[in-house]
Amino acid sequence: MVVVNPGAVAAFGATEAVASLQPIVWHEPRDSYDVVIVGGGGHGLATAYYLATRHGITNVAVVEADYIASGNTGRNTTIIRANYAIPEAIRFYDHSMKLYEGLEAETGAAIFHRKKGHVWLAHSEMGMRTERARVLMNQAMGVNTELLGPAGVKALVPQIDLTGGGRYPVFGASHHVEAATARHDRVAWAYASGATSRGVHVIQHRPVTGLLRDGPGGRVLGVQTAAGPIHAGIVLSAVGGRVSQLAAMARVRLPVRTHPLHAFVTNDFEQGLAKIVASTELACYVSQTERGQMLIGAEFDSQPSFSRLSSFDALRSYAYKITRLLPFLRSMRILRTWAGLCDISADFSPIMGETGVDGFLITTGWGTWGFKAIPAGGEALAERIATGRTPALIAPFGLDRFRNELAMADQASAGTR
Amino acid sequence: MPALEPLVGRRVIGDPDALDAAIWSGRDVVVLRLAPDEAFGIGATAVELDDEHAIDESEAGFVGAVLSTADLADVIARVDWSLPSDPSALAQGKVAGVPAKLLIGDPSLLVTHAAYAGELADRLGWSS
Amino acid sequence: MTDGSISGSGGRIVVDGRPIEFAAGDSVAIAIMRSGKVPGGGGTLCLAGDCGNCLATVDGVAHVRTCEVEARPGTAVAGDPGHGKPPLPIVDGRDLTRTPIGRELGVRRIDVDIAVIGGGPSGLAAAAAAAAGGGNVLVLDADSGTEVVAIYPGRSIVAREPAGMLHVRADEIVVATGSAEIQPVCPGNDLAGIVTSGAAERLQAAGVGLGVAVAIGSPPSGVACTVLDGRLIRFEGDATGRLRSVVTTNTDGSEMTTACDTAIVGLGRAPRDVLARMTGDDAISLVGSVADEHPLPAAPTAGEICRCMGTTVDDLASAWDAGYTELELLKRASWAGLGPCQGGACLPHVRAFIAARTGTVPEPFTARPASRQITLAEAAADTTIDAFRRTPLHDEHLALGARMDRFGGWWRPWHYGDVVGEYWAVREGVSIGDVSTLGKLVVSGPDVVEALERIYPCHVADIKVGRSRYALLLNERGHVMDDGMILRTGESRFVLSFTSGGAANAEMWIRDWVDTWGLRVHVMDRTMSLAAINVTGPHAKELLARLGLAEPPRFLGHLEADIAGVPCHVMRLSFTGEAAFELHHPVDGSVTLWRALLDAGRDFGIRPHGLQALFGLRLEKGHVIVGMDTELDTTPHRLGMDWAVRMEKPAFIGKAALERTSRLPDTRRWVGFAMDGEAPPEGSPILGRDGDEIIGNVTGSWTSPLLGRALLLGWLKRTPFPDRVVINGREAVVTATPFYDREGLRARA
Amino acid sequence: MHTLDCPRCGRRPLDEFTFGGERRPTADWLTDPDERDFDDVWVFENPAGVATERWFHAAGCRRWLTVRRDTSVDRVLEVR
Repeated sequence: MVVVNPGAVAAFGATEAVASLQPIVWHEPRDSYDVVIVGGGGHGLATAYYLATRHGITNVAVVEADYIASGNTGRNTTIIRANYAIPEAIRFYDHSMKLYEGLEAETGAAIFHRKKGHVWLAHSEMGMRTERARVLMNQAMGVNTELLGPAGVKALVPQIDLTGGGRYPVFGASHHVEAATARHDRVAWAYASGATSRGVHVIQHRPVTGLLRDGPGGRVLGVQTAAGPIHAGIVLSAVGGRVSQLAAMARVRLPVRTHPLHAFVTNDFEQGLAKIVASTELACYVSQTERGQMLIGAEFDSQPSFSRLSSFDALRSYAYKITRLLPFLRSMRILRTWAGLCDISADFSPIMGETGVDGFLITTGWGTWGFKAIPAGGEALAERIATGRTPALIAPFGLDRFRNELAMADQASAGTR
Repeated sequence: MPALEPLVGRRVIGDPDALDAAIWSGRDVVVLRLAPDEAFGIGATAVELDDEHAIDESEAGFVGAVLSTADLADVIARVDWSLPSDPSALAQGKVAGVPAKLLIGDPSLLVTHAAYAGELADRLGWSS
Repeated sequence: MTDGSISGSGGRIVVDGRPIEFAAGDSVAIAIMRSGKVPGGGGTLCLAGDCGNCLATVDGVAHVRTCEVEARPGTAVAGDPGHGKPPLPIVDGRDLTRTPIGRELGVRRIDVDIAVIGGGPSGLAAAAAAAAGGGNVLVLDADSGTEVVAIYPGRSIVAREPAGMLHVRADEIVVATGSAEIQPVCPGNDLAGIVTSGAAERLQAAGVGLGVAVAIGSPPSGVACTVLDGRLIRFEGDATGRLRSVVTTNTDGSEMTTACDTAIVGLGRAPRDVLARMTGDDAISLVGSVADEHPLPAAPTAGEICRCMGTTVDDLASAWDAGYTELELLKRASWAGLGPCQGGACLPHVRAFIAARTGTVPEPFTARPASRQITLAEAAADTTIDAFRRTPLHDEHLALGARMDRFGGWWRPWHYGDVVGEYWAVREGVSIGDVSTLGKLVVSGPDVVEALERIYPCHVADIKVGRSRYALLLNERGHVMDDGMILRTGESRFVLSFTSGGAANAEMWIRDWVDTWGLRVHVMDRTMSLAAINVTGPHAKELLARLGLAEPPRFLGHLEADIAGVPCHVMRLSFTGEAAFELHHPVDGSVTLWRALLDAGRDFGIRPHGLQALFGLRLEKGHVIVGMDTELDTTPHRLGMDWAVRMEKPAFIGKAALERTSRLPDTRRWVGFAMDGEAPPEGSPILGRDGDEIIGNVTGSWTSPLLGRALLLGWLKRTPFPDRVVINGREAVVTATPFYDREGLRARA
Repeated sequence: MHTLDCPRCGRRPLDEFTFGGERRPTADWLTDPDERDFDDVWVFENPAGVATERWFHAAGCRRWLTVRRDTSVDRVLEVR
């Protein structure tokens, strides 16, 4: 008997993956902490990590309704980039991108961070106008993004069909050289490991059912859970998906709507798509994971919803769009599809900091841009909690900007719509 | 192969009751009721209805193709919805992804805006 | 293992470049085994679609379960590397001829009362019962070639058929997908030569010999084999990865080694319930063995637990010890269940592993589509998006050498090869532009004035019949959504125009408010019924006179007139800064009118202008283009267009917000700039005078052929607003707009 | 949610419709008119439950539908 093509065992397999795990330490919960962070996703865990490592604040609990990274942190398409269009966003995401670059060295955790470059295609003159503006603004902010013509795109992405399936011709692209990907749950685990090893408590399967307040309109004093209250000096909502409901418990109303966003992966293939490829007009994007899968996402559902069931309408539309650009994907099989919940703010930018209620801070509006912001968002909120002062990096992203008519409108950089 | 040819007639927006009772003039007028308050009379040269505020315009913005039984089957294969149970009713929705209208009858008629004619013909494989 | 003899050859398939014969009815996997080889990279074969151990690249599609593909003459199989990875299918996107399933697949669509998934005895019984109850029943059976891929919300079933895709919508779904055989987890379970009892029966039925076979657990029926009584300890193989012997326990607990060619394992079953768990819908029921309780296997102690990903029991234990102590975390940390079979083979063992440590059996992990894999081409079958519109002048533009581009959902001429020439034709001669894409609504009714007064921030009631007014369209936040003209055509009848990109939204907006207010207003969308040609330039009036317009409307007037025999609604306005007449006319007269204008204007040097020239022309006039110049929170004030808002009106959409925000500091302003030299690109950052801080961005930029300077429009977002800035390394001076013909004499001429 | 039952055209795939947003009730504890206005225009109720929404049948009759939908499971309850 002969085994047909046994192939080579992948250089990096499950055994190596397990060997690179860092331990997460689970503590017995207490009933009071200096800081309670609601939401054990990337932002909540990163904030806890930076409180512990940058500010020595470890009497902190992260309270998660399900398991850590079970929300959008474990469901996104793992792209890290700073090629936004407005200076405030470029500065913030560029800082986050740099923190990501150093995260493996800082934490010792393998997050499979790989620099790839992000090629953002344009299929019309107006599309090129958008990419040209992006390049100019990025360069002015010191971010390495260059403008490409069709030949330049072809050189970076040889598989591309420059006719766009005859419908979406490639006029050119912006190429954001430093863009990267990282394994999403690994990022959450790196922060969980770093935080819990320093004494931070991570409490899973503990949905928050209410907020403790010092009388109506008074300071927030902690959270109520099904398993009893947890008192806190300060409460940070780092919730994804149910943020409007949590904020409402403090009578904070948000310019946020929650929409499902779908994604899917193919089976594993040898590495061959070096770049992250995206299209603004088609609102879709693809990258190849470390395992070799093609990871594909597109625009979020137009209607708000809290359902995380996959949608065939989304799948067929994404599959149609991405195969106009990369026809080789047509014969690749889809391994798995899933959906996450994106909290989309009214101006397509995040909301971080004060809520107007004492003792209650928020980080939300992460829409489809939350993964790339985890390090910078966590670091900045930790600084706000520790010092009582809002760092300049996130000051433009306060909830009060809507009241002050200072929107941070940058929908064209969301990568989706 | 069927072809999408210009359709001319009158398009009217008016009170639904008035539209129900409207009197259309013209030869072989086919009235497509696009909405309770909207109708397109293909071939109509005039329309009378009891609504002084009705908007009554000459309409040349649609094209239509007469479909044989086989053509109709091809068109229906590109429709993602069920045909109305009343066979004479106008069906409106996307055909091959293009907003269109389908009047099942003898013969059947596929209608779309002239602006979509090229795209629809391409998608149905009707372009030469 | 087999004598290779075939009675009734079905033809040959090609495996790794070598032909092998198959028998009629063989799956590719069985054909490969008939030839004495093993599909995939070792491990227990189930030949029932449940494991990931028989994968190969079949006809260019990688990761196909060969047991699910019927062998046909010429089927090309490239061995899928067990745990290795196939190369990307095609490297060069130019080679579109080599997309193996590149044809556009068709979709068959069926609506039924009841869909039964699975054509086994319990599925057929359920179907018969449903049919007896009068229901319209459809049985979807993988063995008959209809593989259900997924069930989506709305009881929408996606399946693959031999001829394409099948989309089924059902009121009720019965899942009768049966159960899968448990795979052994022990050392050596990655060897080639292990099959399940069911697989052994299938091979026997196909006439594929198994050589010396031993059975562990429930033996297969009708298959010659030695049945071992003891508990399975491990499999042993040779250096090629082939099974040589099985080690089991003796009754006294000692090890017994039995040499064999094939090991047959019958370790129990697990429900094949992935489809049933996908949507959590009440109207999905389970019948047959998929609904049965099946005991979990014993907790695994050694060996590969997930063959797809190569996760061993030791890996699982290490991840558990590192704190990844629940099913979902353990799966992600250890990779068990992340491969092509999506946990089909490993999930019972992982649950047993956890149950042994916690005393509680965890729920299975989330079932997500797709249970049977489909390609992107199959997913995208008959999917169409983005119907782009063409104006009636599309072919005219092409004939004139226009470069067409998509803009606002329409194909439009970007230019005709000479932007500056097109510009000069407008400024000094006469030019025509296709503005058919503009939004056009007719509104009428007893409440129409009231409705428009509420919708628009300008006065409407005082517009006289035959006159028009420029208007902004604001949302409730007081931000600019669109702009256009309000033309009064009767006491209770108006024509409204909107931008090309904003037309659909404006129609929805106005219909929504009219509905909400319950006002008596009729709305007719004429956007695609009427074409429009903009005739503009100093000779525009004379050109139109030649074609029959004896008395043109005065500025902001409009009238009905036949021009070149085409009935036109002639509107006098100006976006270019020169005299301009918009001729709105039925689309069937458009080509006639266009050609007549070009013919009659030949001695004026008439030529059409595209969008690029138009953008330059408007820039010299400082006219805003909503969407290109505006942002999400652009108020009329920030645009310098307070004149377009009448705050003294009792109410209009956005008034409350404008009152509130008018008390805020003035921090963003859209202004004009002028500078020497070539125009910098649109989108350029605007820096403060010392050049080190970004204080805004350019939204419009144009080297004015007339003024010989760069003219720009853009945002200043730092106060105090400077009067000199740096753009593209050069100084630019904030300059009042319009840059050209400040008094507007030319437009009114 | 995969289809909507247009009362005029019948059941149609969702991609024929344009989502027009949910009605936005202003928080009942707000009394300051400016606050009420701000709340009215910027805040989204974003309910995880029943929402009353407007949908426009763009590819069909081009009229509005009023839809009650349970957003927690994305299921339509009623269309008018």
